[in-house]
Parts: sequence; structure tokens; C-alpha cells
Amino acid sequence: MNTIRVCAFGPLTEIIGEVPIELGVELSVSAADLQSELLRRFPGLGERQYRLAVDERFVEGEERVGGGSEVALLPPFGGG
Amino acid sequence: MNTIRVCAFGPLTEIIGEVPIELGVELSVSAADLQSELLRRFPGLGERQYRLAVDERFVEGEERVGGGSEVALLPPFGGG
Amino acid sequence: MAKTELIIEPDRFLTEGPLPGERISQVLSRLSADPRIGGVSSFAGLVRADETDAGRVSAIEFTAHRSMAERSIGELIERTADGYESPVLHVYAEHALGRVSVGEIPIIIVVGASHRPEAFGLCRDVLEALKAEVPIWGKELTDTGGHQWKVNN
Amino acid sequence: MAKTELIIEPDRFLTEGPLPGERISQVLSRLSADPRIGGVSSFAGLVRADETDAGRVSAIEFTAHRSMAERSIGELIERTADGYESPVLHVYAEHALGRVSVGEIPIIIVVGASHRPEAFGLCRDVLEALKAEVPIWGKELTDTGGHQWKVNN
Repeated sequence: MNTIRVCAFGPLTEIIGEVPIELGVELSVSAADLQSELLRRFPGLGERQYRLAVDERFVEGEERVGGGSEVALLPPFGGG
Repeated sequence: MNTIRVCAFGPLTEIIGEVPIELGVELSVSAADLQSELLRRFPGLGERQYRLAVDERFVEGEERVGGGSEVALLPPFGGG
Repeated sequence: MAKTELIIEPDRFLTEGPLPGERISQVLSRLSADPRIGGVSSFAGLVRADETDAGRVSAIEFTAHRSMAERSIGELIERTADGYESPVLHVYAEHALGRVSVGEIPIIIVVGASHRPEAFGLCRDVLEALKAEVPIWGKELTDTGGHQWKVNN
Repeated sequence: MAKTELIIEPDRFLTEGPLPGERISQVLSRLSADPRIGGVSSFAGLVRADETDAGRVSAIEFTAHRSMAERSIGELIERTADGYESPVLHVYAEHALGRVSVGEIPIIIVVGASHRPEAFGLCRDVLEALKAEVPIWGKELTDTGGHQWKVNN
């Protein structure tokens, strides 16, 4: 098993917390499957919009997220 | 006879000078006739666009300019 | 449309000599005391060293029909502000007279509004109306001792 | 299109704490040293005392995905500047992190260009792209101790 670190930002910290969580995965996982697993653990995510980013780039759907990655959960932005 | 003081602005000062000139008129004169008289005295005005203003308001065509008025000759603006 | 409070500054639009660059921050500091203002759009014009038929511009000498300019700037700010809705619109407009050298500032406009579209839109509208309607002239002086008159489009 | 020189400032886009209002005049002063620049358009955002369901806003607490934000601001400035032609485009963009109270400044954008349409247009484009694309979040804190999250349209 490898681990993926998941870090929440903005309002999602109210659901997941400020501290990154770790998920065990095989070699890699699809972005969609990762989101399903997060939803199972944090049902509050079901009401929230957010995107995933790895290495400062968005990932989605069938794109693979490798073990050892850091994944950012990015809700809609509020800068400016 | 009454007099009208005519004051040039911007590039028109190169034709008419910085010092206001005085024109004798009867009770009043139309804006168009005033422009004709100015053109007779200063043929260089023929190549120039400008508008007349009295009391900070534009006058033109058959509008009357009374004796005793101060008339400003306003070429295209260049502020900003 | 909802009622808009329109605040116009300063009392006199025309100033002798180039405008200080600190002006924008000074106005911004005053605007920040109004808790209704969320966006401030500013414009500063600078004299460019343009190449012209008369040589390279080194300065612009500005003159105006002063009383008419003061009157027309007030009128055009009120007219352009009429197109915007905001709890408050705060407009500062200032123009230099006399010699303004390359890199110096002949014009500053600062507009504060509740939201950014009104601040940007009105700042630009005031600038465009000012260039078209306010009786100011600029004599561009060049490095060869020549000159030409600036004409706004 | 003719070649445009694009200058982007500062090295780091994110700053701890509210931005100083003097910043705009400081940047303007630097831009005035470039004789190709004729117009400088600036924007400053201010925290408004909005009435919300959670109470009256007294401050916004800003957080960011810092590395992603720094990267995305540089990319979006280059992309938006691509739409403009000017001998020089000079873009300064800065955003606050942490607590910014009502009347204080969370964002400043300053754009210098040869002519005013490019300065106004690019300043606004950078602002809009920044609000849509840069991973920053604002937690609006209210006078009743409540909060809500700011969401850009």
C-alpha cells in the first residue's frame, strides 16, 4: 500500500479539518474513485463543489493520482 | 458701437495672439457673422477648426452674441 | 434606480504644475474610511517621450479656459455618474496646468464605488469625457526646440 | 502583432496582512521612469462592511494554496497580456493573506501601458481572471462572531 495525502482548503477545512489526512491506495487511483472514497468518509462533501489538484494542476475523472501524491481539495475561490 | 472681446486659446494663439482683441459691433452679431469677420482679419483661421463660447457655453450659427460679451475661440481639446 | 450618493473632489480641478504621484494613495486613504466602498479604480496619465514630426517630446505645456474647464468637469462627472448605480460613487479628478515633463503626471482620476464594475466603468467614462469635452490644450515641446499641439481623438 | 515587452511584479504575489495604500503610488513612481508608458490604471479592493445572513462583515480572513496561487497568477498575467499590443506592459499584482479589516486593502493591481485602453483593459482582465482562477479563499467574519465564506461569481 502507498499513501496519498489529502489537504483541504477554504471552507472544506470545516469538514475535513486543517490537518492533511492520509489514504492508503494501490499503485494509483482515479480522481473519481478518490472523490468517492472521500465522500464515504466525509458525507458533508456531498453538498460541496470542489476540484482536485496534484502538483498545482487540476485532475478529474479517470486521470490517475499516484501513491505518494499530495492532493489538494479546492472549493470555489474567493480572492480579490 | 459696442465692443466684443475675443480671446484665443491653444493653437489659435499662434494666429491671433495671447492678448484678447476687440471688435466693434452694433447691438449684437450672429456667431456666423462674427466668424466671418474673424476670418477676414485672420485668414489663417480658414485652415482651423474651432468653436465659439460665450459665458462658458458654446454658440454657433444664428445665435446672437451681444455687444460687451467676451467670446472664447476654442480649437479641438488636448487635455488628459 | 436606487439612490446613489455622488461625492466629487476636489473643489478645484486644475492645478499648477505636475501632479504628485502620492495623490492616488492619499485619495485611496480617504476613501477607505467609507465602509460602503469596495473597489477603487484609478488612472494616472504620464507624459510619453513620443517621436513626432517636430522631434522627440520632452514636455507638454498645458493651458485651459479655466472657468469653462472647472464648470465642464463638474457637469461631465454628474452626467457620467448618472449611468451607474451604487450606494456611493466617489470621484476625484485633477489636471495639471503649465509645463509637465516626460514621466510626470498631467492627469489623475480616482473613482470609488461599492463594486468593481462601477469603479472601473466610471473612471474610464470620466477620462474619455474629460478628453473630449474639457477645454484644455497641450503644446508638446520637443528636444529640438520644436513643438506641436496635442489633439485628442 | 508588434512585440510587447511584458514586465511582471513583484516576485511574490501573496503578502501577509493588509496591503499598504501607498503601494499604488510607489509602483506609479517606478513606472514613471519608463518614457514609453503613457497611462497607468490601478485597482484597489477594500473590505466592505456588508450586511450578511451571518451579521455585518468586520473583516475577511484570507488563505491560499500558496504555491498554486503564485504559479497561476504568473500564468494568467502572461495569458491576459497576450491580448494586448503595446511597446511595454507593466503589471503589478499583490494579494493579502490573513486578516484584513473593513476599509483595509486585500488586493492591488497596477498596469502601465503606452496608451490608456491597454492599461484599463489589462488591469480589469487581470482582476477578473485572478478572482476566477487563483486559489484564494476569504472567510468573512462578522460583528456577531459569525462567519461566511466569500464566493466569487
